[in-house]
Amino acid sequence: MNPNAALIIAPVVLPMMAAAVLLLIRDSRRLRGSLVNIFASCAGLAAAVAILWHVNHATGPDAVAVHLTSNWAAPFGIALVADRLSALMLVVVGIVGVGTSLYAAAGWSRTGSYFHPLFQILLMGINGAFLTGDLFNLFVFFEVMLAASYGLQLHGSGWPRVRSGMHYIAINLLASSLFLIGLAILYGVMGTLSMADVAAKVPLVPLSDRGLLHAGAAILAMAFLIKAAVWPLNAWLVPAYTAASTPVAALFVLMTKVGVYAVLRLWMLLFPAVDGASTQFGGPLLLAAGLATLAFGAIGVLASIRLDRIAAFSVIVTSGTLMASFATGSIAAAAAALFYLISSTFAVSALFLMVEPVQRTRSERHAQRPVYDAMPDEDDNLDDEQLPLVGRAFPVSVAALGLAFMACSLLVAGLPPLSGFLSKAAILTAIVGDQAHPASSSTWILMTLLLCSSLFTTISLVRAGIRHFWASGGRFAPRLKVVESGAVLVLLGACVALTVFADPVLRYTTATATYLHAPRPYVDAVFGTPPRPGPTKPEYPQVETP
Amino acid sequence: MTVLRRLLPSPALSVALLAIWLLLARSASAGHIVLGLIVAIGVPVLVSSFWPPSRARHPFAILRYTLLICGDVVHSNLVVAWGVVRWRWHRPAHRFVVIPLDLRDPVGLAVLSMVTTVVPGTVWSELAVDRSAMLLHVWDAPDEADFVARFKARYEAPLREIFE
Amino acid sequence: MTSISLLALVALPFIGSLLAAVLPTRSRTLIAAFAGMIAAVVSVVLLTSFPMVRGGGVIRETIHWMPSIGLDLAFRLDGFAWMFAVMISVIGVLVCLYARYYMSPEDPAARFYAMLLAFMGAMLGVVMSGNLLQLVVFWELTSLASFLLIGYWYHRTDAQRGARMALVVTGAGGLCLLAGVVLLGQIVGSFQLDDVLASGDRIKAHAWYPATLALIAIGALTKSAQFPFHFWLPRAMAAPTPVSAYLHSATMVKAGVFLLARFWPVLSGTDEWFWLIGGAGGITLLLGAYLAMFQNDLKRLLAYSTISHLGLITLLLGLNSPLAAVAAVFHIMNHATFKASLFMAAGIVDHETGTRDLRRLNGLIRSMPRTGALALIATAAMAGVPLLNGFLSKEMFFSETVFLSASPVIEWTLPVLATVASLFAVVYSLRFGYDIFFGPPSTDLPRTPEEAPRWMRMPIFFLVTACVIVGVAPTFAIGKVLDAAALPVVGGTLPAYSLALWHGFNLPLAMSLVAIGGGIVGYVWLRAMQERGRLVLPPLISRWNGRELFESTMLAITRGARDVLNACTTRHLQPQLFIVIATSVVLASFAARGFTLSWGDRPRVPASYAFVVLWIIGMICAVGAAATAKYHRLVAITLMGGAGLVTCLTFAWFSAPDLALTQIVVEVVTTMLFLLGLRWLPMRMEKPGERATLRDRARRVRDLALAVVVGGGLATLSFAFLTRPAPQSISPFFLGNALPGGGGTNVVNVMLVDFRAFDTMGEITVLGAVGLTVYALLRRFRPPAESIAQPDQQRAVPQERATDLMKPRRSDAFARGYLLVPSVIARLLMPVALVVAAHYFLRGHNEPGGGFVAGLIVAIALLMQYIVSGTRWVEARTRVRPTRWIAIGLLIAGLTGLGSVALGYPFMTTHTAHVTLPVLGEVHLPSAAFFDLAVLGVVVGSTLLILTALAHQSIRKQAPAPHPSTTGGRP
Amino acid sequence: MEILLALVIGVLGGAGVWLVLRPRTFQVVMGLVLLSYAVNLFIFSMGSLSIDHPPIVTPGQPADLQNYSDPMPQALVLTAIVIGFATTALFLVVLLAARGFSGTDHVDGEQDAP
Amino acid sequence: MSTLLFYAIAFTLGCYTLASLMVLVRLLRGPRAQDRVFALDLLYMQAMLVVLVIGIFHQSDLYFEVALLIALFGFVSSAGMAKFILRGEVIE
Amino acid sequence: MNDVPFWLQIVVAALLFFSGVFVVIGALGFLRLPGFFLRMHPPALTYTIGSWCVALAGVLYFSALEGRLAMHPLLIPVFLAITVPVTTLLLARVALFRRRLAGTSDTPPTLGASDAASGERPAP
Ligand code: NA
Ligand code: NA
Repeated sequence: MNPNAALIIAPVVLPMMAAAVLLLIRDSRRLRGSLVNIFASCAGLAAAVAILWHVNHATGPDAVAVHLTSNWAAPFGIALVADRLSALMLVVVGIVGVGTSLYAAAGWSRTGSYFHPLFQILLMGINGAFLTGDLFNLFVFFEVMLAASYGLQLHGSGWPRVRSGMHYIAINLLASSLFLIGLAILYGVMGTLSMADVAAKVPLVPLSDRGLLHAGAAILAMAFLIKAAVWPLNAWLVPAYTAASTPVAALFVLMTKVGVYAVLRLWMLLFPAVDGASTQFGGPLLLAAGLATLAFGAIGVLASIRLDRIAAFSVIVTSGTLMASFATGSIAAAAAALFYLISSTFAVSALFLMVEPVQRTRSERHAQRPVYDAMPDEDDNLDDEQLPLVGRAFPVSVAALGLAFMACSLLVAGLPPLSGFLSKAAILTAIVGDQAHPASSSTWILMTLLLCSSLFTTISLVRAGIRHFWASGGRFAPRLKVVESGAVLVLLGACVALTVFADPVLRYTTATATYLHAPRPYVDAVFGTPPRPGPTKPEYPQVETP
Repeated sequence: MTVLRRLLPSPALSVALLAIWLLLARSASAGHIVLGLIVAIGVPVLVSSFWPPSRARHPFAILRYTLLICGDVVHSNLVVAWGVVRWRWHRPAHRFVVIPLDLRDPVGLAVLSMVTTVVPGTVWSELAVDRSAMLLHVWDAPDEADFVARFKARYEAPLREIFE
Repeated sequence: MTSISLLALVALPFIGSLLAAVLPTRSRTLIAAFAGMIAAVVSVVLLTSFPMVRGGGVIRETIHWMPSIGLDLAFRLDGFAWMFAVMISVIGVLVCLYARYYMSPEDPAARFYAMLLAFMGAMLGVVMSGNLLQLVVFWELTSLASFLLIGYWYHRTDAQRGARMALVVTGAGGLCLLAGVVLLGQIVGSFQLDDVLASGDRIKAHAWYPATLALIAIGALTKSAQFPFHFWLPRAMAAPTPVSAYLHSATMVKAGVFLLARFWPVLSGTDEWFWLIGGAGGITLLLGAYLAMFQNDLKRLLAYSTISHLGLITLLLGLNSPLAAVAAVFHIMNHATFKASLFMAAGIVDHETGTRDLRRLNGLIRSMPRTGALALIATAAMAGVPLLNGFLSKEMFFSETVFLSASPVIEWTLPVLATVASLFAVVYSLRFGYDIFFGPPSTDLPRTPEEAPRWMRMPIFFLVTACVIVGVAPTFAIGKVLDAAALPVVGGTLPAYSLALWHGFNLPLAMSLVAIGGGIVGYVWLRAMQERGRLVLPPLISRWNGRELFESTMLAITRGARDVLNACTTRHLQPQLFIVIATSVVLASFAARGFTLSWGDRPRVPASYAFVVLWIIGMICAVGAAATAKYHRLVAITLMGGAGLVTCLTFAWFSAPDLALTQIVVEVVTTMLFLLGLRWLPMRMEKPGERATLRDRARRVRDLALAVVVGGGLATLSFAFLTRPAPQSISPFFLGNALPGGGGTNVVNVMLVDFRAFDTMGEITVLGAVGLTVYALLRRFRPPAESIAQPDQQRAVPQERATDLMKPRRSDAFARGYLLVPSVIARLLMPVALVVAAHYFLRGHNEPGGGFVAGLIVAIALLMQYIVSGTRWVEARTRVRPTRWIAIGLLIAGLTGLGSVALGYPFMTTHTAHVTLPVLGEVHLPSAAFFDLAVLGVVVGSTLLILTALAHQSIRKQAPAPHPSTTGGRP
Repeated sequence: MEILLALVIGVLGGAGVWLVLRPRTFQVVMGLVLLSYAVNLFIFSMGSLSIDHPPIVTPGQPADLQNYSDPMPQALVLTAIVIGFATTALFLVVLLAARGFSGTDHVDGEQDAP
Repeated sequence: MSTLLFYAIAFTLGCYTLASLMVLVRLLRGPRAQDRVFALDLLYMQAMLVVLVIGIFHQSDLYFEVALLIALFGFVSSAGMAKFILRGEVIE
Repeated sequence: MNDVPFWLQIVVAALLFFSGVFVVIGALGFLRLPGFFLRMHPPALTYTIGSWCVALAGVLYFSALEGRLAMHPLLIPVFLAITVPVTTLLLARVALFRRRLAGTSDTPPTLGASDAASGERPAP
């Protein structure tokens, strides 16, 4: 077996084994638990990077690495497929995982039981969802991810968590039912569950069955759109994310990406631009949903005073932007959106990580009163009637926090010069400059919404920043732990790296988007990977299928 | 001896388990007997903390008792069935009956409860805390004293022989 | 010098900023010297590079950053940019020097100079950008830096508000600029400034031109504080005065006019340009001057004057005339010099007297004659007094307005407007100059004014000297620079113009005289009126306050956003679920349109009346459960059991024995779970007289309708599939390969442990995760108050009478009382259950069964012990450690999978060991059996973890100390 | 029979949906259980339903869907049953916790929520 | 499968399902919780019998496994319910 | 697979017939009889003779079919005999408890109530 193929299972099996090991470590051994957790996360990142490296440097059929679990050929066994898109997502997960695991080591595991095992199981679920090439296996990994996320969301308990958690779980249980129904319909129509096989069989579906196929796809899409927090299916997100403990919320930023990923992956596979009867089926709807989500998120950001709510709505903004950009059908826009995905994931995640430390600086007075609640006093600018004109120095921890907050704000709002801006600029140039899809009203709406979301985010974050860092009353110099700062640094550092190496990354995502728009290589790679003849399967294959 | 006892805390149970295993396996091949022995010996050891050694004796008494019950079951079935069918015309003398107990062994009592359950026409309703009496609901007992005497003789006495 | 690195030039201030930030914050002299040095180095390098940009020379430097989207770090220095860069750096040096004396020793200097340097770097970046996207980058950086500078004294409310307003307005403008730039880049096909400057015709002919122009104009106008975005600038006065001096003269606000001038060659020359840019400039010119007359705060007066002067520059650029453009460039320079010096002077006054109120300041010329003299000269320049630089550019402006050929209305209005604005300028200049320095000296000032230190006056002196030199000998002093700077602006051919002081008696001169004369009269009149308490606030528009408008707009959109949000989302679960379901229905029906339900020709399942009846029972149970779940929970659970049973029978009937087995054991465990939970739910009693409200009933009807639609939809779909011929399925492969390849005859089990073992691995992980979650949640469980007490049933037992209804005890061999017999039976069942579990486990691969069912059997048997003997009894006898079961199960699963990897096969590849044993003969030991063992472990562990965690609540509630972490015990 | 089975699925699903939309937590969890029955049967009905053809290989019988029922949906349903069980358990415990915190069994934790 | 046996089985199944319907009526009618629980228990028994008879009908052993499980564990839920009614909690 | 001899088929059919009839009578009684304790009697038909007949039928039928002794269906009556008492015991106790609580007439008093003083105290 190709050693690279063996590598593909690492992002799934590694966290699972780590979770098992962590279960054997007593809760009282916190340091040991944290170390194992961090180590496992780092190892996961390393594996992801190795996969990315392989996928990026391999050419031809090798560029899609396939691992046939249980040694059964597609479409019969479950194939894990690491292509450019999966590899990219894995790395994103890895980096956020390392960041949040560092952060959690500051003591977050103490608020409840089994934080670390659940953390690793969540990583396992997300990675599995990104890797799997089988629809039902996707469901299973969704469930792995969700099961762990329920636990993490409720970590620490308390009424806000339980209330929002209950809603979150209820919605997701419903979504899981929808997933199963959609899946079953697809199986009923095509008799297969392998994504590659489905992609190959969609063009052969007779016209009389297209309705069923489309209905199945629509129901399936519902499950993903709920995960992706698309409006109007996203009311659960903000309460759940804001109630969750800080590192959990930061980790959850990844989960909406899984929904977006699933939509993207299946949409591109099932209804590629080349297929005749169902070409890009549902595209306009996705576009509309994306735009609505973007608008909703932007309004939500603007309406939010609390930092965690801003971050949560930013997650929605991200989802809307991604969905709308992908749905334009333009390769350049998809490439830019992928770039944006990376940047925004890190940024929002970092923002979530900062919510709690930033609140440590909050003064009593400003904790109560949002800046916009009252009109300012009558114009009164004469200096001698005001506070003395002497500045105050920031304590080092506040200064560091403030700088990090500023960087985060720039990234989330998409303001220059960091990768947030680059990604937005890339999306803008892509949607305006797409030759295949000349600018239409949706282009202008998307453009306006993108800029508005930036503006609204700026307004909100400035408001929050002023409230926390520029409080006029007494301010407390927060105590920052090294691991906490390290966690934020990891994520922001990743963004800085993304800013500096923007072009290689964009070239990577462009290649990814190009590849996504023509699913043939994916299908060929999956079907072109033979199982290894071995002791149990000497005379393989025994039964040919039609 | 102690080793044997530890290995085979309740031989009757082990025999029963072996029988169940072979019945389940639907085969008496060597392989299944070996497996069954492993299970029959291993499982009682596993559950020994739950299961105090049984004092059941007299295998023939057990067999006789079983056959007796089987016969009574068939008979009572017919009685109750017939009673249900002609319910509109004839009401049986159903009543609660307190039966003073001499049997104290928990396992014996459990078997007694199984018997009352299996035999239609009697429903075990309550057991005194000190196990000195039980309350039965009887489908048709025209004469209470007669019923008590018959019940004790027919069902309780053999159990005392087996378990005490 | 033959070449300079523009990148280094731009980077230098940023690097300096970083260094300054880490210097000790109180050592202000050191930091000021350091910052000044940086600015000085930049200035010197720039000044020496003048020969390279003369006569259309351009220095370029490009570093690739993101060529894929056309964004490169392209630096480009032509004459115009050079002029700006010099202005920025030289005034930067002066501001550094000035700030050293202005700022208090307590002010954190590191932060101040770090930001100032960053701001300088950003401005340099803007003016030297050779790439439009890069320009936007630096543009927004200036907004950001200015935000931090304005908010330097962040503890003051006015600083917070001013900074925020500046950032929001200019940041928003920047975003519009970004949009405009993107469009422009799209029209041109490149973001390189050189390419854009060469494509003027194409741009103006493009359909997107108006939109592009509007977007770029918004960017420029917000930055330059032009009407209607002018209101942020006076607010920015909350900044320390050196910052104001810098922002108002050479930087921030000038970035806007820089942009207009930069794009002048390609965007101007159209009516749209004239009306948009010229209109905004004209209005701002007049409005700014008008408002400035009524200000009582020194800095605010200057701020409105800045607005007005920038309006003048904008208007000049908007006139579509090359000569006007040259005048604009000239005025940019002039305004920078006098405005910087005026702010510095105002700062000194403020610093020395402790107030900036014009009404309180009087006769300062006596106490600070040198500062006064300098300030007066600068004021005269601002007012456009001859022999000073302000006069020259104003004259150029006047002549442009006079000689402009346009529609008659404009030909008449413009000169009038120019004269009136100029008149206003004279009035406010007089207010600034005369009110402060002349008249009887004030006595009630907070501080006794003295002459400022020499080095603090030095920058003013330098600037005022420049004003005078330019004013007296313009061609000599500035001619070449102006030529070089204006050339790129007008796009290649410089129009003929003269910088002469004297053009003879002409209309512009007359206008100047009218303005000066009228201004003096106006000043006297205004002063008289104000002394009588009238005209204190600007007439006509005093109520119309841009700042208030901004604040209330912000408030309104925040509130509006909140309202929209509340309308678009919900905190309640029911509407959310309704939306999800309804959307699914709508989407699915929309997607399925065109599909016609046919009766299909698949062979029908033979009718079985038994199943007709059973299914009817199932449906009744389902509906019954739905109807009773509100008030009769136990009934609902019972009915749900019935429905589950029918489901199980259906599986059994349709040849799915594995499913039937699994369903039945899961059914049992689920019921137990519900029963355990029921203990903690409140009793709900149906109130007989209670009637639902109309709204409730409407909601019920709505939900019922949706439920019927969903049910109908599901039924239709499944009917469609039940009657259609089956598709080409991959299933025959499994049937064919289960035995030869998977080593088992039970295809479903082989799928679970071999073909799709990866699914099963995920599935047991789900189970484990849920178990952990439940345990974690219950450790923090806080039972509701009314459930903590003993259940009614237990309280109903008369305490004084012996009864068999007693709790199980820890020590007894068997339970007592009513549980005696059940406990004997349950214990008897335990070994039987284990044997049965072993049976199902071992045969799973070939017959129905397997690890999952076996695991649940074990769990149920243990659960039974809990029921009859109580938690304490069971746990005193056996140490069930569910977590360990889960952990070991997962480890076995992972290791089984990895074992095959170690052998060089894919994950989870089944290997079978063939062992020949004495009695048993050949034994096949597939690795799948280990995996099934893992399943068993996790299932037992998770199920027990869940159930016992729930069960523990009953003993916990009686514990006196309800500390969550101490009770429950570690499983 | 097909009509009736479809009807069973529909009724289970409809009853589940109705309950899921109710305001009491217990109703919701019951609804989810009923819904999972419906979904499991629905998946199951995607395969070729056949009587007395369990997917247990008998040597000599051709391996096709005429002689065996479709094992694929069965494997899927098996996994779905387990996952459904787990999530039901979780939701139940969460609703208990919610009840503990809010003192009511309303899904929003509000006694008089609309 | 001979006709005789076929009809016997059909009759038996008919009887079972008829009985199930009667039990269902009791399950719905109550009147007390113990009636319902008992009805559910009985329903399990009948279901088990149905499965066994189907097994005979199809001459297949596989159905026996399901019946066995019901026989062994069908009582657990009803016993739990009974204990709940009696004591207000299942596990003390 | 062997053919099942006709006489055996008759036996099997008869057993099944009886099972069906008894189960119906049991259910009928359960449905019709008044009072819970009376209703508890007829269901015994189902789990005794109802299941015995079927099990016996299974034993005979499968033994004949497979040509060897197939005793495993007998496990079902055995297991039923072990497990069914638990439910019925508890349910009877429930009914008794509730009748006493409601003060229904002709409910027997608690067993051993008279010697409460000497007996063990109930757990609180
Ligand atoms: Na009985
Ligand atoms: Na199995």
